[in-house]
Amino acid sequence: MLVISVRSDRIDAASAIAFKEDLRSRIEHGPPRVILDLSQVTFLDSSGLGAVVAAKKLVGPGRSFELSGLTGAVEKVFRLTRMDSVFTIHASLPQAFRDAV
Amino acid sequence: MLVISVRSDRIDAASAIAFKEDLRSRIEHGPPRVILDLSQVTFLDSSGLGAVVAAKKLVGPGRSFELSGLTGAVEKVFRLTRMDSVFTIHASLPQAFRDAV
Amino acid sequence: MRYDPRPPAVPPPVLLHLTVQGDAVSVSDGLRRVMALPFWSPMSADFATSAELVLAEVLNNVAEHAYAGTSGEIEVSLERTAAGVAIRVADRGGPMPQNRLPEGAAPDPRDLQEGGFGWHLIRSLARDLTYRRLDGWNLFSFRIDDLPPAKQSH
Amino acid sequence: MRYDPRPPAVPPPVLLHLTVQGDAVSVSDGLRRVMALPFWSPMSADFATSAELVLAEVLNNVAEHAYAGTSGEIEVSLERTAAGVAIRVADRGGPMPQNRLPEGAAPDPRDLQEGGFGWHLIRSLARDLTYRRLDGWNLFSFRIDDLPPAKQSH
Ligand SMILES: Nc1ncnc2c1ncn2[C@@H]1O[C@H](COP(=O)(O)OP(=O)(O)O)[C@@H](O)[C@H]1O
Ligand SMILES: Nc1ncnc2c1ncn2[C@@H]1O[C@H](COP(=O)(O)OP(=O)(O)O)[C@@H](O)[C@H]1O
Repeated sequence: MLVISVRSDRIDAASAIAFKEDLRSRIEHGPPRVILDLSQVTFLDSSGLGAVVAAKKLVGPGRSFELSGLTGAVEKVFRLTRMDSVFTIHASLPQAFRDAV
Repeated sequence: MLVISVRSDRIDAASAIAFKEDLRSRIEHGPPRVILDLSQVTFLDSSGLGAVVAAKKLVGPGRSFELSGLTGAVEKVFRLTRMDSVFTIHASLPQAFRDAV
Repeated sequence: MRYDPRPPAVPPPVLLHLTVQGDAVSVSDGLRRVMALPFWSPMSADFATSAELVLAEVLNNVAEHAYAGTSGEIEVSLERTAAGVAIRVADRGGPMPQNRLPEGAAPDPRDLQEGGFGWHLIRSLARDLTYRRLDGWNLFSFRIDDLPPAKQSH
Repeated sequence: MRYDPRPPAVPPPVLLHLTVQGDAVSVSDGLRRVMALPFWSPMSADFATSAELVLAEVLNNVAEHAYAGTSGEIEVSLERTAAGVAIRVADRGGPMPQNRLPEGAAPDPRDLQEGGFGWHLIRSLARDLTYRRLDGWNLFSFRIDDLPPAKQSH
């Protein structure tokens, strides 16, 4: 399992492309289960959402791509676009993995 | 007869008090007929109107206080307040007086 | 001057904001400056005159009454519309008497009153006038159209 | 912190204006700066987040579509209201397709589309949306209330 913690507080139109490229390189040859830890992200717009969706597609159906620690602002975007219905979303990282990051 | 030509392009709240004092000193012991030439005044607000009304009152009923050369913006204020009904207003100064100013 | 059918390279702005100190001299200088901006260029001179008059009356009332004996800033935001201009004016002075706009009844011209014409002029030239008090601010909004409205009844 | 019953000496502003360059980095920096201003202090953090999201979607659409391949400024004017905020956004880029606002139909989440959510988010959080073209400008206006509106039908 791979946990990717996003360090940036914003994933928006200015950073989405670089963020997507960065995710791609980390995900491409990764383990069957990937968790994206968004607990430090306080702002995400539709471009940022697009980058997260792109990562899910890259992981593909044979592996699992999950989200963790959505702040209020990020949760709102997933809810309004109903993207919360196609992602597995954890309130926070399991204790074991939190220590590992 | 006294013709007073206003040199300033604005009679507004910033200048109305000084304008009123200036008029007072020139009008107080003047001849029986006073014409205020407003042809260079491109802006007059309600404070400026008040100063012109004050001058009319100072001249009093025994003498005549008339206006001349109202620009569009000044004419509009006199019309909207119906003050054009209590002033004698000339389109322009009679030729003889225009030369004198 | 020849007629040039090309539109200007930079169209005049549609949104404008200014901050004016709440005293008669600053208001006068501020209006002189703002009326010289390209913002007004698509409108008739007659219209710009009406807009300047309404602005002068609103701002001078703020300076004289809301900021009476004190000082403070006045914020003005202008938006060009298809019909004319929409204006917002905000100050941190005292509230309007009875928390509402003066009726603006015109004094009888034969009384030769020297004051009391301000709100009559504003109501004659502006429409959709609103006033509200918010967090210590007075906020006025109104529109001025290139065709002046009939005087509002109240 | 103790509760201080006195109102602050200077109440937060009710009118705000900013000019942002029409590219994604300038929009991001501009929003970060504007969201830090005392303008938002009377409102809930949840509300400010909604406002920032709507602003980001509108401004980034302008940068990406209206100013596609060119550059230019975006003017933003904000007015605090009792219910929330009223916003105007103006740019000199190309006009909206068909000269009107996108319907903002939500893409099906199962399609895993990476784009096309912008106007859906805007319409979900803002109300009284208007668009008009004036003298080479695009002018958008909308309100965001502290209670989010039901999604508009169109
Ligand atoms: N911005 C304001 N703040 C507080 N009071 C005001 C304001 N504007 C007008 N008023 C009140 O309304 C009255 C009428 O205003 P106006 O018609 O402009 O006449 P004037 O200012 O000459 O008295 C004022 O005398 C004042 O009491
Ligand atoms: N400000 C704008 N100027 C011109 N076209 C726009 C603007 N905003 C949106 N559009 C058009 O509307 C479409 C939908 O916008 P949006 O919902 O934000 O999705 P996206 O931008 O991801 O395509 C855009 O693809 C574009 O064609």
